[in-house]
Amino acid sequence: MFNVQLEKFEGPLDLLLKLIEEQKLDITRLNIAKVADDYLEHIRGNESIDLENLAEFVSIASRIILIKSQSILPTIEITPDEEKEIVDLEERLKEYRLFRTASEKIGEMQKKKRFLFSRDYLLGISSVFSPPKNINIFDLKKAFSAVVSGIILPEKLPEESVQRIITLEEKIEELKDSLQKRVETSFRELSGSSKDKVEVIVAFLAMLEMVKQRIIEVEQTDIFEDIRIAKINAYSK
Amino acid sequence: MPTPNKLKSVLESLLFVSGEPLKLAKIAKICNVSKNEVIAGVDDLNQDYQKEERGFAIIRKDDSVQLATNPENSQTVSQLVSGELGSELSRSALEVLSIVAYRGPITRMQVEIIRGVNCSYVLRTLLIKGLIERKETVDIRGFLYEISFDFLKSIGITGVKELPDWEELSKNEKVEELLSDSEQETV
Amino acid sequence: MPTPNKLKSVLESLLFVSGEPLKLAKIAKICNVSKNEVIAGVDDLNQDYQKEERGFAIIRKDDSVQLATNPENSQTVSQLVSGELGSELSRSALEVLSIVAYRGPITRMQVEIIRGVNCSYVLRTLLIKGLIERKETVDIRGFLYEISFDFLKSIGITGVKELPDWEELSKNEKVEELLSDSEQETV
Repeated sequence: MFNVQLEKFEGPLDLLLKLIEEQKLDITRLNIAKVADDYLEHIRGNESIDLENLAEFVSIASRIILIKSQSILPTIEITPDEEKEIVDLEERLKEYRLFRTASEKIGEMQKKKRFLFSRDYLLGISSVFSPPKNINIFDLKKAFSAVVSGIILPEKLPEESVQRIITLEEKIEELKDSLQKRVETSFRELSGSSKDKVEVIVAFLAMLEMVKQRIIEVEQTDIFEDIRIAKINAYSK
Repeated sequence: MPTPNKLKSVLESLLFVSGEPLKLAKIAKICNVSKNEVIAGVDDLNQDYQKEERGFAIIRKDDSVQLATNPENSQTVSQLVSGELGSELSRSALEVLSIVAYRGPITRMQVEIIRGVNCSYVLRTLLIKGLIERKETVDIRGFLYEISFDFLKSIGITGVKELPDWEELSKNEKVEELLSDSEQETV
Repeated sequence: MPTPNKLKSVLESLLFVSGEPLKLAKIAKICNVSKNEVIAGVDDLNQDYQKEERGFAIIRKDDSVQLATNPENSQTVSQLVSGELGSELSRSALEVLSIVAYRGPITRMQVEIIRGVNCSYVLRTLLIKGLIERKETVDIRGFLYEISFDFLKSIGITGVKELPDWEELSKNEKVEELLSDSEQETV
């Protein structure tokens, strides 16, 4: 019974890897950018992600958004920390894939039912009363109390599912703000001191749309890339 | 039809896992051979064991056979057994003992849910040392474990209710909740 | 001082009686030989078993050994004993098991970094099934998880080195780097 439930809750690496492999792609930064929309759409629409894993889904999402932003707007500023996070994500995906492949092989081995059977401890030896030395009733109480205090009950969910939505929205807002600022900076650098206000506004809109688009539409990516290319050409003259 | 060598190999495996004498007819049925072939295989094996000075010997009584240790090794074997019986209780063993004391009669599954780890080996250790006992139930719960009378006596009480704070600890809410949660999940 | 043949015989007897895994050091002490002699004896026995198609196999993990049946005979033996080895595992469970198998002893957090999800529930299920074990560490890292003898038995191998791609996966610098990075972060 446990297992059926567990299958539903896939981790972010699992999801990302599946999306990349579905398109028969290698694990590269560019390919992560290609499946970014699908990833975000999936975590937005998936109500079955539990709270414990949501943080990790969101954390990976923010890296993916960064990768995607960078692929659309190569001039966007990425901090060394962020760059490291992106590299780590690629590495982690590769490592995760190794273990996943191994787990599939182990699953196959298990299905073969080539078990080794052992004997029970001291099978065939008759029980001989062998009381432990130096154990009194208070030791038993102490041991049982320790067992009780070590019990961690499964957490209660209701309140936290509300919190979960806030966390996700907040995270996206936060990222949007950060990206907007960076797009602004990025354009300012490109255009030197003479800043064309219209262009900056276009860029802002593009950025906003991108943030929205990564959640809703996939096809507009091409349109954006057109806009981007046009814009960059105009500036580089 | 197994080859003679394959039959010997299977016979060894079967005798090894069985704690009790096995009926020749039962072995024959499992291996899909005649009883005479089983007898021949068992005799062959026993000869191998003697010729090659192995650690085993097959005891045959009437229509049953059982694998045992080579009597020449009995001194070393009893050294192991008495060492095991006389060994101090590990922390896990003491924990399981305390769970059986405060929560018994209790099933193995319940002990495992409370501790969060598999307990079959530890329970067996405690059984062999005579600190706990088990009785079979008629329902699906299987065996129920409880503290042995000998052990109670050795720690100076006549029943588990005389354990310190028994009333409170035996009905601890956390334990109750954990067990009832797990019951729901496994339904 | 026992002859090599005598030592092999005694080893067989001890492993047979114990049933559970025995520490090499314990065997060495009982037999009054060095640990290396025990290892050599165990290896010899295992070779005999394979060469002569016997019904046994010796499982070795870390510093312990256990006698078990030859996996070739699994189907026949299953007819006699009802094992718990065969329960099918979820994908998550298999992933956690693999990580623990190749990277163990490993902390929960390290497993979670590799998988990118919380693994406490899966670890608990595997602990209760007895496919992994945990031990407490003196430092702050809490429990260390490793695979059990039962896990090896359930997939038909006698040691971790028989795991698929063992060399590649058990020594992976990249994973080590990632793990040590994240550990620093959480301090």
